[in-house]
Amino acid sequence: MTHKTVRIGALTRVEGEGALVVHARDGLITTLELRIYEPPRFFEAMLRGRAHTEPPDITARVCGICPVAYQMSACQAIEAACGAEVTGPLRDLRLLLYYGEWIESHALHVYLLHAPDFLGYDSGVAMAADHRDLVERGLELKKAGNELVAAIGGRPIHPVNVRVGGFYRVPSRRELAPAAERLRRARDHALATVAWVAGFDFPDVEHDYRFLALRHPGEYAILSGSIGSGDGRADPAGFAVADWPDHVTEEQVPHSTALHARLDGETGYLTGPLARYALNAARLSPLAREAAAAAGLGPVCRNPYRAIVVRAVEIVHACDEALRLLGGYAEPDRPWVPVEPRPGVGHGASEAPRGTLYHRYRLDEGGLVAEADIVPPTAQNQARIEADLRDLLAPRLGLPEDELALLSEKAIRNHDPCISCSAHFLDFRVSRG
Amino acid sequence: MPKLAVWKFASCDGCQLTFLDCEDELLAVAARVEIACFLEASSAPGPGPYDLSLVEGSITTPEDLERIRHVRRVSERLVTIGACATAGGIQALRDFADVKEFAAVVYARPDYIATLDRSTPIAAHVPVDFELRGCPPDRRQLLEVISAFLAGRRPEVPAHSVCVECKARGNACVMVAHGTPCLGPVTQAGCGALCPAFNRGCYGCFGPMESPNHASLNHWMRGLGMSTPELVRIYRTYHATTEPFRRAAEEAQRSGEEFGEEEE
Amino acid sequence: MFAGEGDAVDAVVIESLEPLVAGLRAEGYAVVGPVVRERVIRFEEVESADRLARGWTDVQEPGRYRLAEGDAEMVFSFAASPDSAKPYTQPPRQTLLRMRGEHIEEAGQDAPRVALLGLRACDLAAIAVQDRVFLGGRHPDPAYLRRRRALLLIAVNCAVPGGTCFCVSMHTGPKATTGFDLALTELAAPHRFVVETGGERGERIVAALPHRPATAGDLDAAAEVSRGAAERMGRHVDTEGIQERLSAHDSPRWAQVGARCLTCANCTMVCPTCFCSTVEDTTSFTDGTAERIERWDSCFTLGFSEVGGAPVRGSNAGRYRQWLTHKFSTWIDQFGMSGCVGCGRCITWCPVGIDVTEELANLP
Amino acid sequence: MIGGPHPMTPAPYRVRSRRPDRADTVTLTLEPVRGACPPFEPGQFTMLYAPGVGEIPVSISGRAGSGGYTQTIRAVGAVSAALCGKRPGDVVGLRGPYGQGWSLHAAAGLDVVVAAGGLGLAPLRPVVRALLRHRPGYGRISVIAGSRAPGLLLYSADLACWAGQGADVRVTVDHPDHAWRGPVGLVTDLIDRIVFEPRRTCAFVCGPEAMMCRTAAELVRRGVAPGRVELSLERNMKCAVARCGHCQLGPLFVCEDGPVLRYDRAAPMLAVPEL
Ligand SMILES: Cc1cc2nc3c(=O)[nH]c(=O)nc-3n(C[C@H](O)[C@H](O)[C@H](O)COP(=O)(O)OP(=O)(O)OC[C@H]3O[C@@H](n4cnc5c(N)ncnc54)[C@H](O)[C@@H]3O)c2cc1C
Ligand code: SF4
Ligand code: SF4
Ligand code: SF4
Repeated sequence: MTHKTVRIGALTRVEGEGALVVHARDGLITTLELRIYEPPRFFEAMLRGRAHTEPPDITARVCGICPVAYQMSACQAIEAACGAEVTGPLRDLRLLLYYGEWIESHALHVYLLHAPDFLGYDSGVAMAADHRDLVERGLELKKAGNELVAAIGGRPIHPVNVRVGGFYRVPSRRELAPAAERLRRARDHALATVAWVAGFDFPDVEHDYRFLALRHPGEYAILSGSIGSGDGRADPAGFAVADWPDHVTEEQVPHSTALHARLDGETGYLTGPLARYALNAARLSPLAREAAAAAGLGPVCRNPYRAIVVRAVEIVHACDEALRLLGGYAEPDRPWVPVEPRPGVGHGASEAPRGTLYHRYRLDEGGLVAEADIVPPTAQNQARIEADLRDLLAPRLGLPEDELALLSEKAIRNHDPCISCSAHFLDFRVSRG
Repeated sequence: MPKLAVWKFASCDGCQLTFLDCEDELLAVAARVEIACFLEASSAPGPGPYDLSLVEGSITTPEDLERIRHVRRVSERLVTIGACATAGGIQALRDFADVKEFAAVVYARPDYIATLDRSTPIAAHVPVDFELRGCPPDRRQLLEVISAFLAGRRPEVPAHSVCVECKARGNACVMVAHGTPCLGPVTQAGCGALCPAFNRGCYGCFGPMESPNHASLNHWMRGLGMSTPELVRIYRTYHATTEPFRRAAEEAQRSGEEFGEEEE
Repeated sequence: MFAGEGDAVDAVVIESLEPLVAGLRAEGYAVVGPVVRERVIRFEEVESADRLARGWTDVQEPGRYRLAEGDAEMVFSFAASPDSAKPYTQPPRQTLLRMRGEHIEEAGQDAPRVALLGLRACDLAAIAVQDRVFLGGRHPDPAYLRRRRALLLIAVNCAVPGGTCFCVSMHTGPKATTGFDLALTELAAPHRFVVETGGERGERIVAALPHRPATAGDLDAAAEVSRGAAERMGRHVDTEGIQERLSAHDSPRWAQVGARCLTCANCTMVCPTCFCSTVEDTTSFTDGTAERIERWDSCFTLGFSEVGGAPVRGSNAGRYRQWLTHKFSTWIDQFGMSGCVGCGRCITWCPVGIDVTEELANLP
Repeated sequence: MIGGPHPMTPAPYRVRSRRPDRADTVTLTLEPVRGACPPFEPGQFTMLYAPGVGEIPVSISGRAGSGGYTQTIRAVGAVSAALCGKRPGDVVGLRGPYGQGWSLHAAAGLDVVVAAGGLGLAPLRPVVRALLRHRPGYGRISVIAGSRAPGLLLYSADLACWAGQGADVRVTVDHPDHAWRGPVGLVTDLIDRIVFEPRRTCAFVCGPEAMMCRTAAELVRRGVAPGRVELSLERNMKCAVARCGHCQLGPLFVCEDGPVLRYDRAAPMLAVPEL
């Protein structure tokens, strides 16, 4: 009888704090726990009693990597609760802001966190010693995203210009011009990135994922839409964002401060780039579609290691679409639409770079938040990541432990987990039970 | 080469990301300092001791309490970055509530969660050489602090109000011109007066300035139509437990009673 | 020699500002004039006179500014904007020098050709105060001089003084009498501008514009504009014995105003004469070059007076007293002129409406 | 015609020698990299620039034989520490000399009391040397100096030498060690021990502000005319050319109107809190 324990003390090159513990006995995995020990920050509890205008700023602080995602999901949930909707040029401006965050976050992940795994480096900085031009290209790409966010939102992390109903001030064409200039170069970089990462040596793995992503009739959905799910073979099923609580439930596991999610009772679905691509690839911009085809991505990609290629394709899409919107940009005639608070419930979902982010708020008579519920992508993916790891490790338990640890870490990084955001997931009904 | 380490406690990662966001300088910095420990960016943490540690996040768990002491031991200089590390951050709002109740709201089995009653800044536990404010900190200021520590000078991080930067940037005051309540006069500069530049009142994300006069500002903001609960909320965000903002919220409550205003 | 130091020539009348703006731009000047931005009249570069804030006026009170609709025809029917000439004479931030090894190199400080269109008499007086500070002492500043020479000053005589103005008390307005290249008085029915020139540079500009000589009627109407403005002045300061009154260092009034003062430094930042600055030192990450930067500072910051780790003026009252006494009293000792030109900006733009005229009136 | 360099632009000076005076204090000899260094009056100061770290006012404590300045710097903060760390051959920036020095001419024929607290001896050193160089031109010359501890005393060799040249030199410390045989206590206490004719006395005082005020008040109580007592004030200085505003004391710019000020002028201002 042999025992084996693989322990990765602190996961590196992921956002936030996590660890992995695997116990095996007689060649079989008995436990596998992706431990999220990011200290709990209790966002849903803190939001109670705050004004309806506050969640966008407060929830941005859940995650410094994708604050715009939090702001967008929060705004839309509150607007829905108040019966308001942001459309037209203001919605376009939101999209622009969001594309900026996508470019920034994806470039960070691709170049500084993920690519070093394929090229055999400990970090992007170490990689720069041998491939300075590549890392500089990545940084330039990242900067293009950041500058777009800063031009619209004021700063890349926790932008200040987002409000329920729209923006505090809309930027002029002139203010956006430098960002547009930089994006043109970035789009070329993004295309080069797709070609570059497509050439990596990928392990030959496929999982039979059940995908979940936002879908939108006219867009490769980022900002809004309805929820779609499926395996990438049959037509996706769907439900409205407002029906989320009927489909997605969460449960707490003792080993983690993040909660595990189930879709229609089933555990282990996947959200994020592979899911978006599988459900929405046809709506990518033509340039991004071409790049995907050239990179050898079929209509669906089930190899988690290839997520880096999908991310690169999404950068092309984001640059391309951002440039299209910038080209047609005219200052909206008012920076925001009024959103009068009223008692009620509102749901909002958008696609953070690492997957679907859902918010729900109930406002009370005084327009204050009575309940808040946030389901971040990494919490949804946690069970699926654990399943990936089981598949990966089960046949390889004979390998030395440090090798297993390395393999696991790489497999985890495929999903770009943002662990700081996993720490405050709540299904309000469950918590009361 | 001096060794730099970056540590994370309870936080959103935004402060460390600010470092990675220095796209133009990152490689130059990496040429001047050995980035010896930075879990978010590297999977090969080098051994201590470190010449300069940047610490993000607040202390909220018993383990972190131990870990920060370790970090202090292995660091020649320790600089805290961001509102969580310097003031407890947004999660310090638990200080005004019952943390068990908080946990019960978020988790079905709060007994699985080990957490402290309060979210405290790093300086509450170990000596800190410099505190860089901001939620998140400003990129230029972060570089300034790193370069000041390398050059052995005082970081040029003025503690005066946001208004100074607001005017130097060429904004017109939003409070005067639009009647928009603004915490700029009691908030420390550093962001470049971002919010007023976007037609919005400052919401205090850089924490209290060197000599905040909240009583006078509260009085004026009431005149602009803010209610007591609104005043309390505006101070109770990212620096809620700093002494000046704590007092500012209390002052609002007290003066609200004097005004005979009903609580919401 | 600066503008306004020569003999004035006869006034002329122009009907439109467009040729003026176009002419100046053709001569390589960036024309900076009043426009409406974010519901405030600001000074910005304009490409055409159409962009100017025609039809707008403002309402100014302590701590309050509101844009309002004015006479649709008039271009300059408002009082002082939050912007003065200061950013052009003394930039908020400028690099002084770079040093590498034993090489010290002065940073090339820009002196862009800028025509400031729409300055008021108080603004001109403020420029004269800054000239005295930066050029009149033992260590004149050549960079200031270059910037100053590159500025073309086009004044407008105030027709509608603001609720916080008191230039009459400070003997600086409302009519611009010196220090300008051109001074305009805007007249209605028919809409036109009486133009005075303040020197050879101004004359050359006027000569190139479509104009006609001013009639006695024009001149009377112009004089009436300034007379009316003087009468409607929003505020007043009694300058008689002001230095003596301000020597009351122990007046209880200081503590009272100290309790209201935010020490936010807004007043010093908007004041057109406040010149205090500080320096910042850095070294570049890439090649170690040292750099010094000079930037606006304020007597309201604690670091301003810090010696040995503690500020000399730690209390709000102490800092407010320094500001007020400097402006209205010790400035006279230092520079032979008042530091205040009565523009009222510090009153309007104080976020809690502290009013220097009221504070002065309440001193013993 | 205004031209030439910007008043804030320093000239490069090379450290020719460096002498540690105490644990935290060194005396640097600085020579211009190019050209000659301008003359100075005792009591004047320069702005010393440690590249990339900052610039601070430092008194000139003497002229080096070869045509440079000696300046004594105590490391209390970043800039002073950086300057103290400079080695021979290093280059710093220097502007000046600036400010009003001691009124040596007014002391002609009078008894002179030179009173120093701590580092205050630095700007007084050139004045003592000037007095002693023209010894017959003055009456009694007394140098009284206070220090926190015997080990912190500045310029011990100079003090001994001055005593040999006919000055009455007295030293007191706050915290004596075993070997200390001299007086213990405040500089003001030493006034009892020296001989001067108050009505025909001129005094130069430099040290912490409280020490200067006490010493000057005591001298005046003894009958020295307030107009014949001079102090050297310390204020925050960023420019030293009356344009940054930091050093104001009432109507004065301490950088240009001082740092040396007559007590009758300074006393009423120093008496106002936070002026
Ligand atoms: C006319 C004149 C002549 C002078 N002559 C001399 C001279 O001959 N020799 C000499 O050594 N000095 C002299 N000085 C004083 C010298 O200029 C100062 O010591 C110097 O400016 C200190 O600068 P720094 O950057 O080294 O220290 P700073 O960083 O400015 O600090 C100065 C002091 O403040 C303390 N401090 C700084 N920051 C803080 C803080 N946040 N909290 C608490 N305390 C703090 C430091 O510990 C130190 O005591 C003179 C000053 C003047 C005005
Ligand atoms: S807008 Fe706010 S920060 Fe700016 S000057 Fe006004 S009060 Fe100060
Ligand atoms: S203006 Fe205030 S709230 Fe806005 S970014 Fe700056 S410090 Fe933060
Ligand atoms: S003190 Fe006030 S009124 Fe006087 S010039 Fe300055 S801003 Fe204008």
